Amino acid sequence: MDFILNEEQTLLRDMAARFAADARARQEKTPEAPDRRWSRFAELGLLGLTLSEAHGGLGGGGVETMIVAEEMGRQLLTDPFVPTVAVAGPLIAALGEATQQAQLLPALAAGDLVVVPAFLEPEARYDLAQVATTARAEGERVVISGRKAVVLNAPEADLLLVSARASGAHGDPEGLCLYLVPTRTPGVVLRAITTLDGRPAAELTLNAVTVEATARLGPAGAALPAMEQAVDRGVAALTGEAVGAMAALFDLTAEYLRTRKQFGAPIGKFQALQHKLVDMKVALELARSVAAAAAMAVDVADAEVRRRFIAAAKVQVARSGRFIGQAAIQLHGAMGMTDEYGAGRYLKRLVVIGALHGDLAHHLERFAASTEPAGPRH
Amino acid sequence: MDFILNEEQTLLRDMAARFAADARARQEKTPEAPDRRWSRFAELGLLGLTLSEAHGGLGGGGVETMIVAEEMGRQLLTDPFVPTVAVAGPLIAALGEATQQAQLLPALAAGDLVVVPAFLEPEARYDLAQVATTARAEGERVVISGRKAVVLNAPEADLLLVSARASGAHGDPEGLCLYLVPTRTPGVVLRAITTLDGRPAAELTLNAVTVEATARLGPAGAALPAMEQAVDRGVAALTGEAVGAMAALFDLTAEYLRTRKQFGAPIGKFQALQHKLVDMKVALELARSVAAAAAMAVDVADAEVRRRFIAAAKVQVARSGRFIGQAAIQLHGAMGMTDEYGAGRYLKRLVVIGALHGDLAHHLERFAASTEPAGPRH
Amino acid sequence: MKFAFSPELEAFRQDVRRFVADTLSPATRAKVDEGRRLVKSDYVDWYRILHAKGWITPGWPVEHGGTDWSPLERYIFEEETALGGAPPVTGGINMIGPVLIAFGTPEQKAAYLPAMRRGDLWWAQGFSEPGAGSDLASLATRAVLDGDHYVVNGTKIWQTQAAYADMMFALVRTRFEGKPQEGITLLLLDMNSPGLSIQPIRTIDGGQELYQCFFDNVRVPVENRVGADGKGWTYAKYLLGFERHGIAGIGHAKRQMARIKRVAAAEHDRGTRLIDLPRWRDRIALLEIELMALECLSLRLIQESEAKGAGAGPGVEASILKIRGTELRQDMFELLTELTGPYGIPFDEEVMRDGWGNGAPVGPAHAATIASNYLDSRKISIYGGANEIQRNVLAKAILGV
Amino acid sequence: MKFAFSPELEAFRQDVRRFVADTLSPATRAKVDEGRRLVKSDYVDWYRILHAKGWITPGWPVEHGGTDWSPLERYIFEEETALGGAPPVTGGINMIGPVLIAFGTPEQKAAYLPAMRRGDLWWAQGFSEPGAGSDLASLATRAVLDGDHYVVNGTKIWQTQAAYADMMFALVRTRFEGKPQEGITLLLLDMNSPGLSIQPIRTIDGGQELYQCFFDNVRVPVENRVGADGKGWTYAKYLLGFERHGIAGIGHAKRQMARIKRVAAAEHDRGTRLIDLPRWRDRIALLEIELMALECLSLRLIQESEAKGAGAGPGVEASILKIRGTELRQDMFELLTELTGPYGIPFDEEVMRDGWGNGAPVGPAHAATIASNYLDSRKISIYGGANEIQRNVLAKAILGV
Repeated sequence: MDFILNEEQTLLRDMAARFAADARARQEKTPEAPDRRWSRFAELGLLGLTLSEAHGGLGGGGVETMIVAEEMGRQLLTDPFVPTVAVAGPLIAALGEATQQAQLLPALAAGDLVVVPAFLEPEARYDLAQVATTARAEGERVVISGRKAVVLNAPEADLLLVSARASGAHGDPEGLCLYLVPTRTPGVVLRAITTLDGRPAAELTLNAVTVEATARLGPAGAALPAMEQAVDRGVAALTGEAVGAMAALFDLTAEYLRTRKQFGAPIGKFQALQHKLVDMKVALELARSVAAAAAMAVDVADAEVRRRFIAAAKVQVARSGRFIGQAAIQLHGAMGMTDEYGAGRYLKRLVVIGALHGDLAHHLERFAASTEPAGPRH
Repeated sequence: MDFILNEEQTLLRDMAARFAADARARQEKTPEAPDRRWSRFAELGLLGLTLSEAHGGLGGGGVETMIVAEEMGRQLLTDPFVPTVAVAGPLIAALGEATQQAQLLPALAAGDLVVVPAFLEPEARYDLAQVATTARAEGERVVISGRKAVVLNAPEADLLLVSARASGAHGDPEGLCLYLVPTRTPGVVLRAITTLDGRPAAELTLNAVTVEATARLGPAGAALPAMEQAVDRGVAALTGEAVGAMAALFDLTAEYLRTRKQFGAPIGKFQALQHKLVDMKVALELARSVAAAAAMAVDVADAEVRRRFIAAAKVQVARSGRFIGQAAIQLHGAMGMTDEYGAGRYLKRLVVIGALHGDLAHHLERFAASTEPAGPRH
Repeated sequence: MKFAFSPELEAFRQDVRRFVADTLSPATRAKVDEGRRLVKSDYVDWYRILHAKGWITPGWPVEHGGTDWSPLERYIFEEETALGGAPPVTGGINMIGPVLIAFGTPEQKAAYLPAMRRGDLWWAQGFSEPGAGSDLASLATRAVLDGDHYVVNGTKIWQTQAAYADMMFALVRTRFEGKPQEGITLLLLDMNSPGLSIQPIRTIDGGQELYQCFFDNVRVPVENRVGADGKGWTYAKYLLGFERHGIAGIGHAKRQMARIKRVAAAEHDRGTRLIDLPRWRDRIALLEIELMALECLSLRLIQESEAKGAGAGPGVEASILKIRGTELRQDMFELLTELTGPYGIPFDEEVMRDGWGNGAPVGPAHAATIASNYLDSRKISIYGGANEIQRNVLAKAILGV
Repeated sequence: MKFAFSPELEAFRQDVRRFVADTLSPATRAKVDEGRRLVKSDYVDWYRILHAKGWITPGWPVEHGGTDWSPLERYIFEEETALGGAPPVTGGINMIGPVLIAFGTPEQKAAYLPAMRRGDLWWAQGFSEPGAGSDLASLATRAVLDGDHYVVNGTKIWQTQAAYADMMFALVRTRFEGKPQEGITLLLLDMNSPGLSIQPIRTIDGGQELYQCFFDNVRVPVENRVGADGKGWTYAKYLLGFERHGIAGIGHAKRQMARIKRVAAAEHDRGTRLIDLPRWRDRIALLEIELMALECLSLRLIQESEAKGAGAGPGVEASILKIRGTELRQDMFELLTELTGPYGIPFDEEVMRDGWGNGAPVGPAHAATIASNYLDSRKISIYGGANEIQRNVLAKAILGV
């Protein structure tokens, strides 16, 4: 396993860091329209990051996605990068027919098309197979009815990637299909909500939404493995995003300890606070390392290896994130409780990431159910 | 719930404290024979603590037992106080026929008879119903065959309280009997062992041990509830013992922090060590409080209430004990690792108590399975 | 030692419990149950109910309206009111009240104490400053005597609900030489004084209960000084030594425990209630055991201090209760966020307010307020003497270094 | 970044793995597997096997018998040898060896280095003293020049396996003015010197691997001084900066992880293997994840330091690996004691020794050594720079205070 960024990756990181810092700075002065910023993502090639060159992309993978996500986390950006670039793009590239790919992917890379997955349902917690949404064939068309819970960035999306059950019982791993549903299709109802960390999201209701049968992405009834891999990509990107947030919060806290004075000395002189800061550092470096491994693992063919690293990274990030977030507030004292100071914004981002695409318990169970791979070491 | 010792209890504590400190001091000079010390327990009335006055006892209960056990833990004594006084005595008093009581209890109170329970079996972990030992009637006699695991203080015992299955399948709560088996009965094989914290114990094999049918204690086939209550008494006493050990270890550690110098100052000046010591104090006081509540609860009729407090105390003591024991070694540095210094002896006592009569996992499960009592508050 | 409370105490507990159940506004109780924010009327309405019953100032001397309860009765009263969903008694009753009784002039007592008991006088606390948090000795707000008035300049921060307040008690510096603890004076300021302005501080949970207060040549009559000039530090220590009976927050914690069980019974994972899954059941049981241990410790310390004749409740051991009580409740709120899973992600500020403006929340109703409550809970280990300070205090008491 | 190791590294790993499997004494491996104590021959036999292969001193310069491996290769070598059950390379090779190479005289190099490589020379370490643990600057053992000898008086403590040692490297005080760090000299002492005596220190696990050493007018030839008089502090710091590649103990931790799974599969609760019960399975999975994260961190830090051209391995970040590596392994041993349940209670010192004297243990064989191993594991967060000291070092590096 090689943890050193190559030259292209280093350039990408520097570029993403500049871009994200600039986006944050602009946002704090005069907020720019989200779609304007999205265009700038596209101009820099960040939206085609994971797509092939044939589709206007850069041919990157999990590592490149993580690099950009980390900078977004560091600056707490809320754009639909993870759903569109980490999840939807590669999924369309993996499952789509040539015409679908040609139609959608260049537009996605150009920033003209925002696509977000809508997989989880109100009663499903984190189980992708718990799909009560139905897809019923009606001649050349398909009628989709059901509900989807907390769809991230849905209000900004042009196209939803909706999982629906064509056959099988509730919870059955077989019988699932994916459909490309434009948000403006009649019967699509979005109830806009905001997440705790300030992202636009929506509850989605599909009231007998009718699409062409050709709107199906991938094979009929066998979408689950691809959905799982797509979510793995999302999780890997989110762990990178969390690492960026943790790193920024750690730096903020260390700086506070250096400069804030009490009892006549910088509070960083107090050993109990020093040791807490060191424990934050340990938690950060562990999370950073296993998140990087997950980003590398996400492109590995062996699903078992992938699942192990992804689950491990999500568990570690959930634990490190809580610990760092909470310790940072505590070390800041009352100042940490103020909205203006900003430490709390990182904690919120970390809490939300902890609950997205599977929480600690969910991934711990996945990890425990996976088996240690034999074969060559990593 | 009244946590204040009454006058008799205060006198008992002071007497037990003097006695235990004296016993420890003698042991460290010229070790006295265990049975000589046991006689002194009897002379002070400590062996009849839980028995009625009619049987030469003092009529005490869980609180009195805890008071003495705490002082024994503080001095790390290894005498069979908990098995005999906390468990066996009350069990005989509860289940025994008048003749059994008259025959056994005054002797127990006088120190002439050491009785220890032998309930758990090699494959049973902590489940009292997992009894593979069989009791087969043969005319007026009963033939007992089986094995018992890690019987505390068995090498010092005159009489074993053996659980055996008269009927029912393995694990069945019904079908269990208790038998009084003198250790010198043919077929009783003790393999002497020493526990990590220096107590004599034994693995017990019963090779077709034949006793009179009158050796049965209590009703046929329905011994389990009484065994459970007896073990609850043992657990309550053990948590008291653990509190004594924790308190002594805490004092030892605080004194070390006051006196040991590094970098030109007592190490107690270092804030990180101070805060660790404070966390030990918090853990100690929590354990002490819930252990006292368990000692009071053990005499309550409602089995559900009893179970809740006993289980809670054992869980808290297991956690506080590990934390205090390990933190004490760490705060002592290399000195804590030496056998001579003695901090490790407390850790060993705490580890052993954690594993006796049900570990954290066992009691956590019992607690979770219990229901919060309605009725009056405590 | 014995297991049961005395019949008298048990009857007292039932009295309090019934009283809260019968008299507390159901709307207020619902807000507390649902984790929504209280407003001034929730507090004041409850204070008036307590006043009518004669239970508003249990800690005051009987001649000033106290109840003459034993420490254990006061503990039970605090637990039962919190457990019943009543708002805490705040606004100075347990802080400036005892100080005025001990050190105030007859005029001050007459002017303030009855009004406080009626719920007509709300106090803001003026201790912390931006440059003086845990380190109160370094405070810099200054008051200079000008005839029969002090002229106050400076700022105070982290004042809870200052917008509700009629008056403020504040520590100000009146002498500028000598030890920093000396030269501090306790003043009572009218919140409507010219030159006094307040500014809300929005907190990470979305709340706006904290304020910063600015003094620009605020004139305070000399008769509004408590006790002697330069002795404010002594009064502040006296004030902070009160009301340690309920410091562990057992009543609140029990209420959160019940909430945890409700949420764990309502949330499902693949058809099974979380409360029936060993992973979650174990965690809930562990917290419940920690709560039992802490409750036993609270009771024990109160009884021990009572046995020693220390009426004010536990001494330095109160720091143990503060540390464990806050950290346990924080663990509870953390578990609540984990139990809610994906519906902890959305957050609509409206659900926190009095009367939901936005219809039903997107997820289950129990999930809507949890994230905000969790974030808010991070403050409890910071306010009222940060836990690091509590650990310093305890270490000093144990080690004598 | 990429997921797979290079084919060359993977081949190297397989080479090392096969070598350990083929050459390590099965009796030694069995002891390591079962948690029993090693004796000198277990170490020395293995060192001779490594020497024959040319792998005994990977960290030394090639001209002195080094392997010229990259930091990553050295990491893999350490991991695979530990994972394969080999005894660690100790006895000074990684401590005094590099110091002699850098600062020793040609005579010292010729006298010691080849013998060390052959396994013929075992070193004791003489740093700590009863009054100077983490605080080495305050050490008091003194050496006074008398003609061409130093005369040494004092004591050293916490010396591992001093009874096996032929020589000792010791820090002694030769000057008594100035800063305490100055005036310290590094001497090489023959363990057979008149006036040098050792005394075993029994540890809480029942082991007797530690010693205290006493110097009563021990005469040490001046030519046994390393480098300059009064510069010992510099050499000690140089020495302690070595061998940080394997500081997290990944190989050992993986071996313990496998042991945890064996024990959890062998122990049952009411007929179910513990490893199949969610409560235990979750805890095992959490530790496994922590181990994965630490392994990734180890690899990352080594590669980062390699990319920066720092051949000696990670710098101050090594403290992170020390802290986490020790605390994780301690958690593993703690879990092992919990898994064994009631059979963690008996303890027979005999089972720890070479060749069990007492027949089969009373419980399952896997349980017999766990309590002792657990107690022994408490040392790893103390020795080699206590974790509190590691945290101080890291805090200083982060904060610059």
